[in-house]
Amino acid sequence: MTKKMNGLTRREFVRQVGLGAAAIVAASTTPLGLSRASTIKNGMGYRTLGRTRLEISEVALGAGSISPSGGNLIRAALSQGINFIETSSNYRNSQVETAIGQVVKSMGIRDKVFILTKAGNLEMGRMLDAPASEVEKAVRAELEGSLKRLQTDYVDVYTCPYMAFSPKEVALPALQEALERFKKEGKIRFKGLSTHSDYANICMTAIEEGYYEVLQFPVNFATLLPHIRNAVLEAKKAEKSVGGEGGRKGEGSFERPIIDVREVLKGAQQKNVGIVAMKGAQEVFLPLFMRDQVKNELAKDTKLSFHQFAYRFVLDQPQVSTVTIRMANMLHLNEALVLSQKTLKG
Amino acid sequence: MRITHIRLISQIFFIGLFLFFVFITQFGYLKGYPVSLFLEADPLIAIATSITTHTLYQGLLWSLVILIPTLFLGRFFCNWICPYGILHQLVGWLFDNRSIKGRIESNRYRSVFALKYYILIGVLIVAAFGGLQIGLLDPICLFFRSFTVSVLPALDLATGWIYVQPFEHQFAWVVGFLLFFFVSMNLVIPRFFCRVLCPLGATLGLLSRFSIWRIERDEQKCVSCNLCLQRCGGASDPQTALRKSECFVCFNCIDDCPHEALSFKMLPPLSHEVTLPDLDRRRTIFAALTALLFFPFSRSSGDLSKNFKKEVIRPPGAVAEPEFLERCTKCDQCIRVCPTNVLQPALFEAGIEGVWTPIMNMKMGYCELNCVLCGQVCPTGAIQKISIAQKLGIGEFANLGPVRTGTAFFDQGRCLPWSMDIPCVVCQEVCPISPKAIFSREVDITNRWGRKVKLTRPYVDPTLCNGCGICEHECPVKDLRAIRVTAVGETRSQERSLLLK
Amino acid sequence: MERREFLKRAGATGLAVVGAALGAIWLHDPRSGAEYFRDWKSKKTKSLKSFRVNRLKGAVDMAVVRGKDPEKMMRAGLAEMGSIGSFVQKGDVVVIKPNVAFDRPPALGVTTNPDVLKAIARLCQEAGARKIIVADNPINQPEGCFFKSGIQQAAEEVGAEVMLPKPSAFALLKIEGEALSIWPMFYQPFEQATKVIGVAPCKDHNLCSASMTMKNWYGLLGGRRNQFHQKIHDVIADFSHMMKPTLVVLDATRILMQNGPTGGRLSDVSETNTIVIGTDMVAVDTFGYTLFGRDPDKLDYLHKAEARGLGSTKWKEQNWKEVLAG
Amino acid sequence: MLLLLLVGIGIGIYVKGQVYDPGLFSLNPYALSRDRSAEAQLDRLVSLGDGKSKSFSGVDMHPSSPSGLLDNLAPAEWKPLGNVTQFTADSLYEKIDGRAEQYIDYKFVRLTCLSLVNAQDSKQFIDVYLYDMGRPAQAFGVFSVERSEGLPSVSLGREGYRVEASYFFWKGRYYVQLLASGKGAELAQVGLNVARALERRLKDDGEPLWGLKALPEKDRIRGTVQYFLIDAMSLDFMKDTFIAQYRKGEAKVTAFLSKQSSLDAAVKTLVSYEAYLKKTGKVIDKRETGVYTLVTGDMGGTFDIVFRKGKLIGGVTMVETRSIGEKAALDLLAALQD
Repeated sequence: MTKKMNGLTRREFVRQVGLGAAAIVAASTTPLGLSRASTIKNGMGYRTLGRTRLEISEVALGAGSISPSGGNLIRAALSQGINFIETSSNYRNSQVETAIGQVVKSMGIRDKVFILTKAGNLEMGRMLDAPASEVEKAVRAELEGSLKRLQTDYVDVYTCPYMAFSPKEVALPALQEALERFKKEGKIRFKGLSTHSDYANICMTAIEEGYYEVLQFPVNFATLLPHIRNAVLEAKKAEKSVGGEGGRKGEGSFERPIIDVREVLKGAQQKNVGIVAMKGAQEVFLPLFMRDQVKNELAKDTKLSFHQFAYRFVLDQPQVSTVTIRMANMLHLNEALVLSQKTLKG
Repeated sequence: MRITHIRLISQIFFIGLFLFFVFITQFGYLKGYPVSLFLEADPLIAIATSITTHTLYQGLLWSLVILIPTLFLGRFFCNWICPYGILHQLVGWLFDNRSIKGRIESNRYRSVFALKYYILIGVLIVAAFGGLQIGLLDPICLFFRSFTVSVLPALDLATGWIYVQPFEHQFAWVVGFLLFFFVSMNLVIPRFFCRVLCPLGATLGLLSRFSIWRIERDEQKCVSCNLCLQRCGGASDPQTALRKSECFVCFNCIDDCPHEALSFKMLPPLSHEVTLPDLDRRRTIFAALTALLFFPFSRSSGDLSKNFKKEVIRPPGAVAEPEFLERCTKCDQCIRVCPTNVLQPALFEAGIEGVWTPIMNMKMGYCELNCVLCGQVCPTGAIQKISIAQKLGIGEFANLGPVRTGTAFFDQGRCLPWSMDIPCVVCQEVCPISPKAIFSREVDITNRWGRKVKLTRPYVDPTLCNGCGICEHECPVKDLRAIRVTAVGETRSQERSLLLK
Repeated sequence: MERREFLKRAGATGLAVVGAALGAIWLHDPRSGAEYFRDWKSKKTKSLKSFRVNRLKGAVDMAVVRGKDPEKMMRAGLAEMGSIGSFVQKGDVVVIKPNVAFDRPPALGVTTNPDVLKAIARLCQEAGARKIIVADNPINQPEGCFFKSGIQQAAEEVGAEVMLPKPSAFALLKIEGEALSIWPMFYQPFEQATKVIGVAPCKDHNLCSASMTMKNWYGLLGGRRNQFHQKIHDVIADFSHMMKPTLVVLDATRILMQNGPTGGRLSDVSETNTIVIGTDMVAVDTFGYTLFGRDPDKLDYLHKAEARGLGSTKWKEQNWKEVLAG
Repeated sequence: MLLLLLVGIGIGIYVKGQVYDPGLFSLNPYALSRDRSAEAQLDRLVSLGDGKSKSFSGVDMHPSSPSGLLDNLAPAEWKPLGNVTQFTADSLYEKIDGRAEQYIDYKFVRLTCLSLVNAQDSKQFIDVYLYDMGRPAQAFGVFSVERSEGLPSVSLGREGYRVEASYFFWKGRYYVQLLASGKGAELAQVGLNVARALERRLKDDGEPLWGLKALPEKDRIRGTVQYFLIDAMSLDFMKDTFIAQYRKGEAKVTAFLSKQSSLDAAVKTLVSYEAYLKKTGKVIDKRETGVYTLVTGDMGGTFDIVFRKGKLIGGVTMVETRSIGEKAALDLLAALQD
């Protein structure tokens, strides 16, 4: 592992990140982060998801790591104020959807829960020049599958494309027609898209075209704070120039662009598009050799854990409606549940 | 500085050089040193081998360095360069108890000194038939052989300076005693060997007949005090008509003459010299006849044909036996350089002609697979200079196959797993060939107590065996080994091959 | 004759007589037959002390290092095991025992990889070793083996002393094993040694299937060792009783997969880029044997040794770790 | 003059001594003929995979170059597309994004990928994902949590199944995915051949996993056993747990079983489970016999029943009907022998 990055030493990096941390804390002026939540019920804040008018918990259950046998976690989450579940048809070979379906059904609260799922097995990129009928067929197959597994006849937010790679996918007419049709059929309530490559462009396109009510993209300290973003970018440059850490960037590999999303947030606010922030504490944005240092550095002078700190910071962005938090066990859940009552200072 | 002092320096230098060569002729020191230089510069070897082989092998061109000056200056070699001569002179000087008178007498010419010429004639005639026997008495060969076979091992025995693991040689005592005998004869006749036996000296003596320089005595100044004889090296009668063929050009006489009657002159009058050695015609013919008979006698004993001995396992790269005998000078440098002590001086294994030639004795050692040093030091090509790749028959030599020195055979009656139900197969373990030339079969047998036991029994694959003999060397049946290498299958001769190619 | 003269002579003779008598008595040896032949066993014998060291609590006992650069690998492995410092301290005299049995180039995987040897020697020096001795008693001619295997050069590069097995370097060793009781051993290196590290290549072996860290000690014995083969597994088990090394290193950077122990073709060798470092030879060898893709249950000497409490074949149950390095 | 000559000779000899061909003293291995063709290498890899090796680490002869396992994998008329790529836990995101966590949870060691493409028709491709999971249990773990019920099983490695033309299986320490570009028997066949070829190269000690033996066969629904290294049932304290679906009459029951390192570890685990039940639901029954302790919790609508027997922690989770749940739990208890 490369100890010294040419151009940027460990110390310099940490210092810059430190600045970033300070800036964040300073930025959170209000005594309690609550003000940004429109309402707050027993400890959980709720916000409006853009023009969908859905009142969703500002903490979303990122269900990616829940297996059928883990249903109790979903149960616990839903019974403790979380009402927004973020999943996808390809998480754990669709088993997550199955699990959610079972729990929601057994709790009999479908109408009180908002589910966001994605066309996770479709690569829109590969369908750009496919005939409209084929596109619709493919998406429908995906959707029907999800509905079946979720044991429901509608999803609140249906995300397609999932992981958009280019604006083209977003503006694909065939896709939009298909989605509109499903809307009419009542199978989906609102359209969403998710991306984490080239997301500034993709989201701006979506916003301008006005197709989408919900956007899901990376919002975190790295994509928001210039200090850290620059430090990270520089470090990454250095990293590449010394041959790079782990793995070759092979065919279809996921680049991790760190893009300034402040413009996107503003734009979304004007067009009143709902924002589901993801990867709020995603350390893969950081250069490998720095992750631990950053973690220690950021939450240093607060009572929060690194994750809490990072998520809280995302929630401090007024334009963000909710932040998806990956929850693999009860500890994660408990950490997340208290976020609404925290400030960055603790 | 006196010319004799320079001569002394030269002698010290050359005996030093010779001893240096003797010592470094071994793995780890050898490097690129021309350890064969003395042998290559030895005109007798050059002449004799070119008679036997009709060629002059590689470094033997160096012989001209001695030969040409001799034509002008006479036998300077004997008292300036020859390490063996130097030894004799040294010993003679150290252990001399003669009075001046006695010394003068001991350095007078004797008719027996002609013997060396008869010997020379003999060996050259044998050479003409293709038998090289000069090595028996050639001083360089004799001296090197004595060191290799007897002196160094003895020295190591006392000090442990020479080898990591002590070397031993069969008949070391014979070689040793011969050296001892020649040396001690100095007490009877000074420089006995040089004056009486040395065929090289004889050669140089004959060559010096044309020399334009020689010691000249001024009869006006000379008072016949004979003091010039007291340290005369060659017993060449400087006090009267000089015997050119005997004179070692040591310049002692000039030193010792109180009347400056002697000097080293160019083209002095012929009347003042005895140009030729005093060879008696009848004796010459007798010597020739003996030589004429020696060759057929030795060959008709069949050692090279029907009756060749399984023990005659020549080192890798050796040429076919008849040519080997044409080339090998018995200098035993190969035996000296061999790292495993496997090379041994033959006595009569290879017939009377093969005395002191190198053969492999696997009880003493084995032929190291990645080693070709013996060929590197051989001055006459009896063992050719081969590369390791060629020895192994790999790379560019793949089609030639490996150089085989013989083939291993099991003596099942003595082999532990074969005849005694005892596990062993050390032979297979040490076999250096890959895939191993010794393979084995697992057999389940019921031993004498009725217990079932697994045994691994070894076999030889003659297509792979190169006769290196490490199996025989490592065989735990120490006296008569249970696996033994014999000469058959050696690559150097068609007649002795084993397998159809 | 004169009296004085008489006394003189009588005195002299008397002295001579007494002298002769005393001398005779002093030299007189009444024993014969049985006593004589019994005697040879009670010859002067040396014995080897244990060179083991106390391990740090929780330190890994066996490190399996994967990688290409022996030095990095040794460092990484020893780091897991509590650093070289926990084995070698300042002023130690370390004997490193490679396997240089044959006169082969390193690429043939028949002898210890010189780079591994170098790495170990370096680490020992860094740990403050006063002197490092590299010693083995090869089957082929010693100088040749040390030279051609590259061990000589490696040792010289790191300033370690190569000790060649001169006859004077041997002494009778009291082993008191099950197969070997007393045997001539290449003892000289161990007269001053305070630590011993065995560095064995991982080799196929025609008779005992595999030659690894236990079999490596064969190279310290002299005499008629070609008799060992008659009870090879007991003898190898005895080795682990005879030698209690500080550390053993199984050099599987290359493995001689066939035609062992002499090899000779590159196709006999498999580049395995593995080094196993351990304190329990039995465990290390058991693991090592799996590298051949063979079944350790079938390797007698391991189980003989385990049965005698000389180590454990259950490496999986020990505190071991696999490390990727270099 | 003569003396100079001597000096000259001396120097000459010394110089000669220093120039020589070291090849005369030791064999240059490169003179040896090399027979290291890719085939030979593969043969070795395969031949060593006789499955006898008792060590998972000994299994892989080329741990430092696992890509060797994907060499020459392309069948006739197919060719590799691009190079073999490798990803470690740190870089796994770059290849599989969010799903990385799941593998890292199972102590993932290394992912080696290769795309094979039909030389004739580049639209047809198969992406080979070789996950080195370090240990067989972990390989089975990721395999099991990605598999969903009712998929056609294929006899690949220890266990394998097919989704259209894609194959998934685990063997030894490896989890393998062969993701085909489309459907179709033809492509499926090619995929199978590749899978078989790769399978042969992976070595396996054949030791059955503890849980697969311990969980009773009776009523168990085929292919539902899952292994969790951590976070079993999303419970942070449930580690190293096997979970399987059982059919009890009409109802489906999820049963779990975990062998704890020590007795008091087991006790602790039960305590934290009980605490969790109290927190998110309520404990409605607790039985202690000499042999086992059994706790029943009502989670509001569903029931969790957990027991400890010696070092074993087991039970059922999320059962609608209490009686069925308890019966299932007791069946499991009965079936255990420790």
